[in-house]
Amino acid sequence: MNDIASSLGQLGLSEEQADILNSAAQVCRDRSPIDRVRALIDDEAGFDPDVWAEIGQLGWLGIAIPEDFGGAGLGIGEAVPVAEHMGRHLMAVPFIPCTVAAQILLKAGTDAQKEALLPKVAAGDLSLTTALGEDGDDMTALGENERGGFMISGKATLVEHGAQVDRILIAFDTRDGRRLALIERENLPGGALRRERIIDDTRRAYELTLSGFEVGGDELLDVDRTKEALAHGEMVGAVLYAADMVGGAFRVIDYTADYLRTRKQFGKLIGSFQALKHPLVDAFILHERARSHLYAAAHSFGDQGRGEVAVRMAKAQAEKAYSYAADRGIQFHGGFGFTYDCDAGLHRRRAIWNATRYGDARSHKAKLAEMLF
Amino acid sequence: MNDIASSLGQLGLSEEQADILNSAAQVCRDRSPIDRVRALIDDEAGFDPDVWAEIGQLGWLGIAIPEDFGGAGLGIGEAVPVAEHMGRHLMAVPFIPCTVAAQILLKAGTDAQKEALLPKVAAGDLSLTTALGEDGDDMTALGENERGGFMISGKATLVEHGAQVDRILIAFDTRDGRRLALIERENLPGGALRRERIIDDTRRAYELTLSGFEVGGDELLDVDRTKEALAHGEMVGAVLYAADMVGGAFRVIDYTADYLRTRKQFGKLIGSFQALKHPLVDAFILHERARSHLYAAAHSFGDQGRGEVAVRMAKAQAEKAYSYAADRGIQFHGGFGFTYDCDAGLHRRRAIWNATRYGDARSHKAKLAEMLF
Amino acid sequence: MTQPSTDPSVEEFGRAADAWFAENVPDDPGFMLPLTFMEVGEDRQFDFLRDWQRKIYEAGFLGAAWPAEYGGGGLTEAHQKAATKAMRRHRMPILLNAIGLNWAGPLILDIGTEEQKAAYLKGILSAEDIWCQGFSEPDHGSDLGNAQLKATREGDEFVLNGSKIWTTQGNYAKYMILLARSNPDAENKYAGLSFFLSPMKIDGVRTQKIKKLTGEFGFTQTFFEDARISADCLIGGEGNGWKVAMRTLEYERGARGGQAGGYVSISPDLMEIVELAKTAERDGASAMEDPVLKDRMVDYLMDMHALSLGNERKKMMPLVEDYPMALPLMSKLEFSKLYRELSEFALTLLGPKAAYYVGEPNAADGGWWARSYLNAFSATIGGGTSQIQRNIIGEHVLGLPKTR
Amino acid sequence: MTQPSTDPSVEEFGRAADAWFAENVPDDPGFMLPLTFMEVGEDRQFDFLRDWQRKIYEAGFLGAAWPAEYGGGGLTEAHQKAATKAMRRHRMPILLNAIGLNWAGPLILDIGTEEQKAAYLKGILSAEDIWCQGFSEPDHGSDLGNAQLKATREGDEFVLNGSKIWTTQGNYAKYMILLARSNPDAENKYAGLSFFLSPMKIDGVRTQKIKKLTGEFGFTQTFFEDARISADCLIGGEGNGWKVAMRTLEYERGARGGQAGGYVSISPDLMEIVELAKTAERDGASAMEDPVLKDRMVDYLMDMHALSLGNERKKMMPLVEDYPMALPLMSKLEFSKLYRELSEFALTLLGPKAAYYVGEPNAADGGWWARSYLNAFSATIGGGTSQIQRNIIGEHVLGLPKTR
Repeated sequence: MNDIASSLGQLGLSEEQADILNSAAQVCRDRSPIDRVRALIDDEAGFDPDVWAEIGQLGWLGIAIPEDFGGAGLGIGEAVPVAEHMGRHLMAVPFIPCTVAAQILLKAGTDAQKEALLPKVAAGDLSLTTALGEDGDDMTALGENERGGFMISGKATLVEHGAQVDRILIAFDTRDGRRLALIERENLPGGALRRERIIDDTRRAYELTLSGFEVGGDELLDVDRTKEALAHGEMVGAVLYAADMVGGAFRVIDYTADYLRTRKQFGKLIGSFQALKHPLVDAFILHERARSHLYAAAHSFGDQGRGEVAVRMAKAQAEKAYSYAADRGIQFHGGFGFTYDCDAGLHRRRAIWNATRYGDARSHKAKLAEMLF
Repeated sequence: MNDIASSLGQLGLSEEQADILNSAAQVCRDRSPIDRVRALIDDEAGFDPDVWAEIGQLGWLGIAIPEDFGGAGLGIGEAVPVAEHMGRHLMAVPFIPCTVAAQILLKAGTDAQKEALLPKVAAGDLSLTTALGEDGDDMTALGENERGGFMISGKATLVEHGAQVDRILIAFDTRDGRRLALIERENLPGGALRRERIIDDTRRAYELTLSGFEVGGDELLDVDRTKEALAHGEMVGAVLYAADMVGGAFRVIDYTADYLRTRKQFGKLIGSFQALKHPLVDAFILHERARSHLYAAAHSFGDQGRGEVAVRMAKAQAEKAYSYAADRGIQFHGGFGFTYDCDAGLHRRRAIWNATRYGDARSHKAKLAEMLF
Repeated sequence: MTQPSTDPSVEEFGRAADAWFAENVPDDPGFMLPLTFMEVGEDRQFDFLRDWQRKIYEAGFLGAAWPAEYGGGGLTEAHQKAATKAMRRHRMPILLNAIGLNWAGPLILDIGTEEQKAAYLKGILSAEDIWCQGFSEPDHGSDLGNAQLKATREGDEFVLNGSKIWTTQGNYAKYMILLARSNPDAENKYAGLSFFLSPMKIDGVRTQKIKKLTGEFGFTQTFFEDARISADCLIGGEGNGWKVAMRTLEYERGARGGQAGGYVSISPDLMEIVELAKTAERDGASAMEDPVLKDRMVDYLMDMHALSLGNERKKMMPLVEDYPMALPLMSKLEFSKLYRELSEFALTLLGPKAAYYVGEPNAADGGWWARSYLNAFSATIGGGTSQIQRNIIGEHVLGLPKTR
Repeated sequence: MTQPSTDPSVEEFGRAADAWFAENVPDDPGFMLPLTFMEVGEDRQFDFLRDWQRKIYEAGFLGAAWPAEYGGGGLTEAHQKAATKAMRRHRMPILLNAIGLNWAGPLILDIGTEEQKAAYLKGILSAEDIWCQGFSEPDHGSDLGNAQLKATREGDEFVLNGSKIWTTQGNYAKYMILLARSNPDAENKYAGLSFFLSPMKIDGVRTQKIKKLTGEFGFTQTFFEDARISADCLIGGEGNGWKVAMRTLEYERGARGGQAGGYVSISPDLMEIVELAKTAERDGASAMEDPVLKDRMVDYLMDMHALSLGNERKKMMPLVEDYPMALPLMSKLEFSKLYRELSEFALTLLGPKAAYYVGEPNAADGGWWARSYLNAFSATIGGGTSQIQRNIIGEHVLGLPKTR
């Protein structure tokens, strides 16, 4: 009994979190107004390089990188407010994949790699993403090469913003198990990256196909820490996507409430109808629950066991809140909700994407059932 | 794929069903007005012997007994409308246990037993109930006796109306497996039956405790047909309790709608508030679904496989509808709903009881998942 | 059209239909076909479905129960039902001209003039004349009785000014069934309405495509600027627009007969979802091996089956005596809700693959499920939102006081 | 009461409380104790809890933060919190005099006269004077502002006529906090209300027990027939009843401090349900082995934990800036809903054993769960139904237009 209670995430808020919460709120609001978001939907890259550069200068990419490597030396918990406010404004820069990749590099990179690359990442001079592979992908080493690395072939799907970053952290199978390597996008042969059609129009993902691609030994990460680093990366991705969803849920509820406050039907403001008011309240309550779980996950992230429980709860609850809020958001906008011009639709699509990344609610809950009962 | 579709219950309605539906509606309405129901709550027996006698004369207890044994020679499907309308009027005569016992007797009784007893049951001159035992009960044969029967000891709980019927169909374990016997209540030693405090105030249940009780060989049912007969009895009980729940759901929705049509708050009829109107509509829709499943189960009852699927669906859906309708019924009556004077409470308690008999929704759905997918 | 010399029996006709569709149902054209008539977004889809409908009509399996003198088959509803059954059995692509076949056609047959019947019915069946529907307006979504589009009488003409929205196939349609306000000063808002069979390809009528939630097209907004139509376009008589519109909705709901037959939308079938659950991989195992997802499948199966049982039960008087209108009034709410929930559930079954959308080679079933989920909102919103449906049931079935 | 000569530190006080409760929490009295102060249905329950509260008070662990001159401990809120923590740790039976400790007491401390403080506060802590609450009336359930009980001024007295309902412990109470209409002709319904500290044991006041859904007692209806009380019973001034009532509700919601401490209700703890799931047999196996039930446990665990996290978060300004009032306004709705759902879920875990009720030897936990489920409605109905709570959140937090 008590072991369950003691395994749950606890809430806390660092000064740094509060400060970052403030600046993230302001920057994301200013840099990602909805007309920009919609303009970027038709942009190949999907984000504004100047905004991305500014984010680098703000140090957001180095929040959880130790000071020795030029970062702020804070935790993932301090990166959560950034992801939350990007979600509130449907912002889609490669913040999450870059942070996940940097964290894996931090755990499993060689000293040389960490010293050479992490300071650049922290400074915003080097952007990263992950190509860790999905079910059905088959990135494999055909054999070792004279550069102390491997020749690899195969496919990795859903590489977030793969065509817009400097380096890609790839995972592939070798005779002796899974390996990680950080390769330079420039070195990829033409056509190695194909843009995929994804549900979320605000983001970009690519299919990476390699055949006989040479990975240098100096690009390989420490084989002994691969497993632990990947597990850590999963948690980082999960909590940051949870944050994006909590932020998105907040916005779509706000956006819908605004419509309910102003739109009239049958001569009455539609927000006065309980059939719309009460479900929106329910959505809001789900958001509040999710936000409590999110900041518990942020605070408990580093704790053994408890951190994992808190992150899984946060991701599951955030999906529930964002999906419901956006779904009702579409419905409550009536005919307009069924048009592409209604932002609720953008949110619903983004909610689906976010849910699929780093485990959806169903798989996190299945894991929780194992862990807790 | 198609095997699933073909395994689902189909709808049909016999003329006899339609006629019984009519007379059951009228008789139950006339004989079980709510003030009678409430008066009987404080009555030890819990039902009116005259009404029970009348039900016998109407032939309702012989509906599914073959004509050779003095019954109407119809199916269980024709008993469904009776149970449904008893549910609509919170009627609690031993109709269900008596029908279940008679059906088991029909399947596993000896010719002598069937010829001697079934005509009396059909005529309403002999009432039965079941003591088949619940998890944790331990009715057991200590050994055989010179009367070709067994000496049995142990406990059987939740014997419906055990103290009001003529005979009790008991199940007990022997060295060679489970056996059934139909014993006379008169022969029970004093104190063998203890009234149990159950959630449903309209019904009665008893704990039967025997120690060294002698069962005659002529009271034993056919050992070879025990299993099949018990399985049949389960289905009969499930579909009749499903009917009771569909009827109860109808009534509590009707009762609550009536309140919503007349009660004012904040100067408005409360039924005009969508917060009450829409959930009541949802309850009504659940009732309609349940009723469709119920009459599909009634029609398909005899069919191999399909019958079982239909009955399990009907029981599960009926529980969902009745529980929700009665729960909302209490809530929507506000303060009055929290008093014992509000009928919604009687329904909610009865819904819980009905759910527990012959498998609740959870266990039927678990079975369905195995059978279908 | 090829018509049998002596009327075939329903069985013969059904067998003939069965044979014909077995033979003629077209193969996958290599692009995604619309699930419903509201999703015809590309010309290639439109052309394909128009040809398909004509082909069925010419074979005699559409409009079989409509009078022969107007281009119908001159047979019975039972004949058409048998043909429609065959269409379903062979899962044919949808019929294109939905508004014509299920709304305008039955209406004209029912209350149209001789001239109107002669002029319109055959073209509806052959899909030569595409029809669209002009009920909703931008600012009065669900509030039909409040339609504001002006139809000002000038001699033998009406001058149309205003705008309609959610015009299905508006950019393709030749005619629109139009609800308009012919008398702004009528004693009540309903009495001021008239109903027209109104041409689309005339001066002063302009359509603008609407991009949907799905990213596709299928509806237009239609603008009327001093568009002049003949008074002969009136149907049901001036000032009776509300009655005619309500009657038209009854055809749509199937509460009245007269439809030409066939189907105009395909909804996700639970059996396809069962298939999906077996094949979809979640955390390295088939989704079907997850007892929690399996339990939800049981729920959906029960709900879907309850819906089809309800369609049987509603015809059995003794089983609907208490509230005869309940099942008919419920079906739209129930169906659209289930359709949305099922498609959304399918995305859960897909797990990580739910990240893909239509047109992506890596997507399961070509992204069909995500599109189906987003499209489902047209059913929970269009033709009276689910919220309004609940009001209707609460007020008209349970007799609860009005919310307004 | 035994008061330390020099104030102990919070830690010392906490340790002392911990030791005392470890020592003094009473054993099971052999009959079922109420879960909440609203369920005191039998004299033996009342007597037991009254003695228990007095004992705690005399030990100095109740009202520790109330001023010493009125019988309090003269210490700080922090001290009381430490003692309350100890009470929870040792799962003591509830405190009896809820309305006194959490509603009337804080109000009197806050805005009462010197005389009122001297007269009432000590008796509240010692449970010598039981208090009840007179807000709701039979015909205006949730509509407080519409209270009709007449308080007619006659010189230095008010004459009370009318009736209150849902009077907790009304048959035991010595005083009632009473909202009454002192001026039927006020410019608006709110301005006509006054708030009284009104004696119960006087001529013209009669109580009648109400039998609850559970079959037990705990509330009364209270009838006033020309009951005369002194004008000194007024609190907050004549005509300010509405303001005082709203303030009182803020104490109840914990939106204002001042409560005496401890707790007055015990709600089902998920951990007990986890235990139940492990022990309960369903179809021959432990309920815990059913993955579907296990998944629902995860849901409930997440929801319960979100609730307690929310109670922490509401104190962290940076995390509630957007809607500062959201979490406080939500908690009643959330808690009562979860309480009901959890108790109902427990019945599912019980399977066939859910057929039993309180007093049945064969019942699991003596029928506790069924009773808890039925009692849960007092929380979803009383003090503003869940429907009203949603209006409040929608209107006051999300700024949606009023429903009325």
